[in-house]
Amino acid sequence: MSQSSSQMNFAEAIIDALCVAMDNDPKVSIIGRGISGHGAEAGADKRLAPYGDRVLDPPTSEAAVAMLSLGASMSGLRMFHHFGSGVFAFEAWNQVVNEAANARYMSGGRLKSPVTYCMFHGLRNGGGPQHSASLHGGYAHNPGLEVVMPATPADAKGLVLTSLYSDNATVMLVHPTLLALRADVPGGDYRVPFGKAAVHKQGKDVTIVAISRQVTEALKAADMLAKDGISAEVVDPRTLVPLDEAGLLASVAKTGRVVVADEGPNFGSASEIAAVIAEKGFKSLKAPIMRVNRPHTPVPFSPDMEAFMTPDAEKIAAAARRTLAA
Amino acid sequence: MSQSSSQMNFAEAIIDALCVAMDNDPKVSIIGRGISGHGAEAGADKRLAPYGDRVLDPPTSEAAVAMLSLGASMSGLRMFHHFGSGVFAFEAWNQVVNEAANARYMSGGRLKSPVTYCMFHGLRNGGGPQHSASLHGGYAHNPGLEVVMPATPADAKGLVLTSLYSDNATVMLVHPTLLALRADVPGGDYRVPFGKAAVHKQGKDVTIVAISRQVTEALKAADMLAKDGISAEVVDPRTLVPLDEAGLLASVAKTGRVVVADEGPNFGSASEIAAVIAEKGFKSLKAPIMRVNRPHTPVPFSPDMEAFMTPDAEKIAAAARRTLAA
Amino acid sequence: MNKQERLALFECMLRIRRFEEDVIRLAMAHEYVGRQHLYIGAEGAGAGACLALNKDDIAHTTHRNHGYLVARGSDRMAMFAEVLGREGGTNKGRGGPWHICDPDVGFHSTSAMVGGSIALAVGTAYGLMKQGSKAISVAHFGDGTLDEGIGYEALNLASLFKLPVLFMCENNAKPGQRPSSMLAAKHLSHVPAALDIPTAAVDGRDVEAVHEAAKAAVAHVRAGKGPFFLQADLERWPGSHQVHAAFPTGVTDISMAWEPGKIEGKHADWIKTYDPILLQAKTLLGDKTATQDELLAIDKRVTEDTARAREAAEKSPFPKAEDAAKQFA
Amino acid sequence: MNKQERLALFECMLRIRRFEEDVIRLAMAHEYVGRQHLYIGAEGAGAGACLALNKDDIAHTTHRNHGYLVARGSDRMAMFAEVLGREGGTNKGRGGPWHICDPDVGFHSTSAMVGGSIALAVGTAYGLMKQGSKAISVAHFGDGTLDEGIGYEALNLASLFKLPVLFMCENNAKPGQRPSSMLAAKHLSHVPAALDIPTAAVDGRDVEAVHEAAKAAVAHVRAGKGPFFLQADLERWPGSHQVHAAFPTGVTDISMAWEPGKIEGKHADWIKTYDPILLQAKTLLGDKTATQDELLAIDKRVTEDTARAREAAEKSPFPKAEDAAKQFA
Ligand SMILES: Cc1ncc(C[n+]2csc(CCOP(=O)(O)OP(=O)(O)O)c2C)c(N)n1
Ligand SMILES: Cc1ncc(C[n+]2csc(CCOP(=O)(O)OP(=O)(O)O)c2C)c(N)n1
Ligand SMILES: [Mg+2]
Ligand SMILES: [Mg+2]
Repeated sequence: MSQSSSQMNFAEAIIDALCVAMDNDPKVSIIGRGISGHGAEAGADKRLAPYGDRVLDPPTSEAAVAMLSLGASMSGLRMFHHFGSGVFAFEAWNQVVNEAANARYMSGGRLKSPVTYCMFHGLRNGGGPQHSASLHGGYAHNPGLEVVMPATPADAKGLVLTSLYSDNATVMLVHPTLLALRADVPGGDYRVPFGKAAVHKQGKDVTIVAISRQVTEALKAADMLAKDGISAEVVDPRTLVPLDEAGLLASVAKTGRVVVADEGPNFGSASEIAAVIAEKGFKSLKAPIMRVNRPHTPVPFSPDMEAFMTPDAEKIAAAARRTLAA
Repeated sequence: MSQSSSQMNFAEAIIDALCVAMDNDPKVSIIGRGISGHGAEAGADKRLAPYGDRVLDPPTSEAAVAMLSLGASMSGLRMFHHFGSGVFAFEAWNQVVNEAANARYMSGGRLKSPVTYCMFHGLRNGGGPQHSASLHGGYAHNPGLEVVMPATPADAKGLVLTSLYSDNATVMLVHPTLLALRADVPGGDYRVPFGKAAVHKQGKDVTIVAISRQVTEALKAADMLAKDGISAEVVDPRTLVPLDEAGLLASVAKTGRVVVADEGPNFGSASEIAAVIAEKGFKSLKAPIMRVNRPHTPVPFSPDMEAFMTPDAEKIAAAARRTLAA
Repeated sequence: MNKQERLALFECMLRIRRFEEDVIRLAMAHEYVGRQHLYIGAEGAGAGACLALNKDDIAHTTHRNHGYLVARGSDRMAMFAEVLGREGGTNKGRGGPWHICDPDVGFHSTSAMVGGSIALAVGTAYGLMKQGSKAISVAHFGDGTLDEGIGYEALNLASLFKLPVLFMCENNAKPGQRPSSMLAAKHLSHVPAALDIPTAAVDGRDVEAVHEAAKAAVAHVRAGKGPFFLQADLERWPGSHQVHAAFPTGVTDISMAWEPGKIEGKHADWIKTYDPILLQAKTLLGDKTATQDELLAIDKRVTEDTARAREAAEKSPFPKAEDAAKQFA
Repeated sequence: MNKQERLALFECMLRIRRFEEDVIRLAMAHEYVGRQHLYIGAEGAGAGACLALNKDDIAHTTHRNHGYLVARGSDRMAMFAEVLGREGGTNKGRGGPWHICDPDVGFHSTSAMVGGSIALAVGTAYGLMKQGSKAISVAHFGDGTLDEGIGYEALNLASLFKLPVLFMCENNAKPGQRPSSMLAAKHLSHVPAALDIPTAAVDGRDVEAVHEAAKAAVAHVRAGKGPFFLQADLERWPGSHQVHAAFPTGVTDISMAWEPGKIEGKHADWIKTYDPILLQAKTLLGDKTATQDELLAIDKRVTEDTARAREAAEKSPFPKAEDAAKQFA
């Protein structure tokens, strides 16, 4: 049973969404463990215990297990599949981007593939070179998948539920450092529409487009900038595919200046957002489009080096000042 | 033995490079088959026969075989690894983007990983939803890999040799429709430097940045435009990582207008190139940056539909006209 | 098996053969895109297995999929249309010949990735089990699937969770020619056996033997005893990987079953020894289950039906090119 | 085995134990980033196997790698420095504790992906063979690797091409607690056996038994007879996945070998029954190979050396943050 609107953390919001779905629909089934991560929030998983074998803990066979979820979704279940660290989903890359992504389209629309692949992504303090990858750009690059990235507990709940009821394969990426974030979350079967950006803060001087954890950093940056009388607007696309181009362009039309904040490397989401604006919002641009994302090397383990790689409020604010100076 | 400069097709140029390397260096070893594809050019592979077991035909186990090449490269061999269709390399995604990409950096530079992963990419006539993927954007998105995309027989030879002698893992993507392309190719140990764009045609009105097969289409487009008195410059980065930003920006500084032609979907190479120019070349821009790439859906089998998805000279020329009208 | 069952197997194999022959004709007549993966020569395995299934059992296949769909009664006009990329195709022309999908006759996604169909079938089995269905899941795949780690993982999942799935493996690996699998196992079945899955092997040329073995395997799976691995050994048809449309073994003439003198050409030995249709024709005549005229009559009907379907498909329209960019919501 | 060899095994296990205990101390003293995967409790397997290798043999390990590197003499100061992300670390602080790399003592890349080390080791074996080396390749991995398809693929490659690789599997799967593998096979070794790879199993608690088994396995591989799969069965140490630094079984006191009364606490049973160090200490004393004083002297020396290395590492500098963006050309 789901609570009515109440404070909960990001991890609890995801679990709440799953409980709502499983209570409302016997076809909803879960694959995976550690959905709430391994930190203090891990306890949220306990709410799933009563659902017994509707939650399956699979072997370490990412590729076949991803296909198990896809096949099961074609046969009528609505699957929520959690990979744990996103890097483990690299082992099922073909299964997600070449099988799940194509399944519905390839069948001429005759098959449905209501599977949601969820995972943790990004720089997480000490992940080192093999456990710090950003995967969202890579998934968004492969057509056929819907790609969603909640930045708040409410969006986490609403995007889980919308994903579960989409008949296309969806990939949801969760930043582990967000799991403890607390905020108000609507009760019941709350859905967040795909392709609708959220404006977290209105502003007029510069648009900061931010994704996932960078939304929190962008809001901090906006506060810093406010102190210097700079009014920043913070926009979160929430879903990369479909991408709310109109929403982003509307903000740019207002400010004429853009900073894109994303943890991912080049050739990814920040690139796409900048490219869309450079093509469709060019007329309103007053200054270069700045990207704040990770340098293009593997992620070192050494803590200061990792911090150097990680976008944050200071870096975003500095970029905003550069566009205003330009 | 390699011939002195002579006409050969793209497939022959790749094989010529491999023969040169194997003749000069006993540590060069090959994994794979069908390096020249399955069309009329396939015969080029015959030149490899005399090298016997220095060319290994592996089982259909992409993941482990990719690691075999990586491990062998760490132990002193220089490996050229051909996956066949790039989509098969999706099965080895973790092994290339999370193992090979990190190997050298992660070791603090103590290990070398001179492995070149080669594959066919892109829309190839009838590949259908599962055999038409563009992979270059995805590889370029994962830091640690060098990503190279020859558009001419000479570059194919030169980039194979430079890749083989790089101590980092390199991914080379070959468009199967280029294999029959004939041109002059330098003899011997010819190397093409990474990070150096090639200007295939000088022009002053608009810069067309094109990759792989789109270089051929861009040159056709330039001819069409010339008929209307429009002078287009055609620039080919040749390597996506490292990317010759200076080279691209120099051309934009001259023309002020840009069309980026790439077969890949959004969130990829065309996005990155547009983003770099929108940030670092903004001052010289006179018009929106146009991208010509595939619509963001899976690739249908039906021939006219596939043609609709595929960038070509007409689409590039039309985009150039739009930027000039803007 | 009674006469009716045995003739049904014969007719089913012929349907497949005549369908694939018409695919070759299409490839000759139209500028055909894509590579052909034809089912000719494997009809004994496909017909024998498919006729052991119920209508609601769900199968996943590889890119060499035509045979199974024909066997279970998919509309051949829609299949031909798909091969040609037409709007009237099973997949509206989006999938093409490697991905024919027809849920109405129990076929979900067909994957062109080696290792794809087996893992999807395991997922379908999981879905059927969770929904309390009596239907079972079937994976049709070749020996190459056991080269892929995902094939091994899928077998393990099925065994671990006792899933209702029949693993129908067509083994045409052959030392000498480059085999479609390179497995160090002395026998393919050692892999499923190591994962505690019961196995059986049968001569894939003998459609009646395959059918009996498949019925037993299906009974095991349907009884809730978990997965079963059935291996049909085959000799690869000389044209099984052809890039250009051709009839390396000619258009099948079933009278060769009683006039072996007609068999000639460089592949005569394959036709004599391995064509499952001629082999069953011989047995049916041998034990007087059918006369030459009965067999010829079946062939005439099948050939004409198939040709009609092909011609209708050739006349059918292509999808609108710009619809390519439309997702199915 | 002579006294010297047996004491070498004892000292090697202690080196590993004291190293890991100091890693826990580092994690307590510094705001340590990342999760610990400690080798405590598996020393019998690691020491027994590593001391059977030649200096030029090349191994690949998992993220639980400290034990093997210490066993083969990697500089402990550099290892501690890597654990702390310092410039003086084995990997210049770039890799961290899961990826310690030291080619000087025969360790190439260590992968933190389950299934990574086994496949890399197969590649190294291929490279050694092609270069005509007499050295062999070793894959250290856990039972979890056999859940991954790549583990199966790697075994197949090694068997297919008769590669010189020793598969050293540490099996701590245990029904009840969630095991690190979920394999339907009745016995892990059925998987390599199905792929025609010879196998053996040994009690991982017994360092001397592991060492003898490893010597035989290494001899097989070095003789060019192809791969060998050696399985050491272990009982997981209670802290083997700990997120927060702790000593669930206390700091090891080897005098517990002769004063069992000292053993207490909630994990007393593990210490009594499964600590390979205390177990070997008992045998060494039991057959009069060594005296308590000799063992205490070894422990004192090892503990002091280890502490010195740790302290030096703690004083060593961090790399320059901005160097993060520099590739190694
Ligand atoms: C993941 C993957 N790797 C490689 C291929 C290329 N390929 C197409 S068919 C084939 C052989 C398949 O052998 P098998 O499954 O036994 O089928 P057969 O052709 O023998 O009927 C291969 C390797 C593929 N389709 N998918
Ligand atoms: C590809 C991949 N999937 C999942 C994980 C997460 N993971 C880390 S350790 C571990 C268990 C490994 O078991 P085993 O190899 O037996 O080592 P043990 O911890 O038992 O020593 C898993 C699943 C991983 N590291 N890599
Ligand atoms: Mg086969
Ligand atoms: Mg284990």
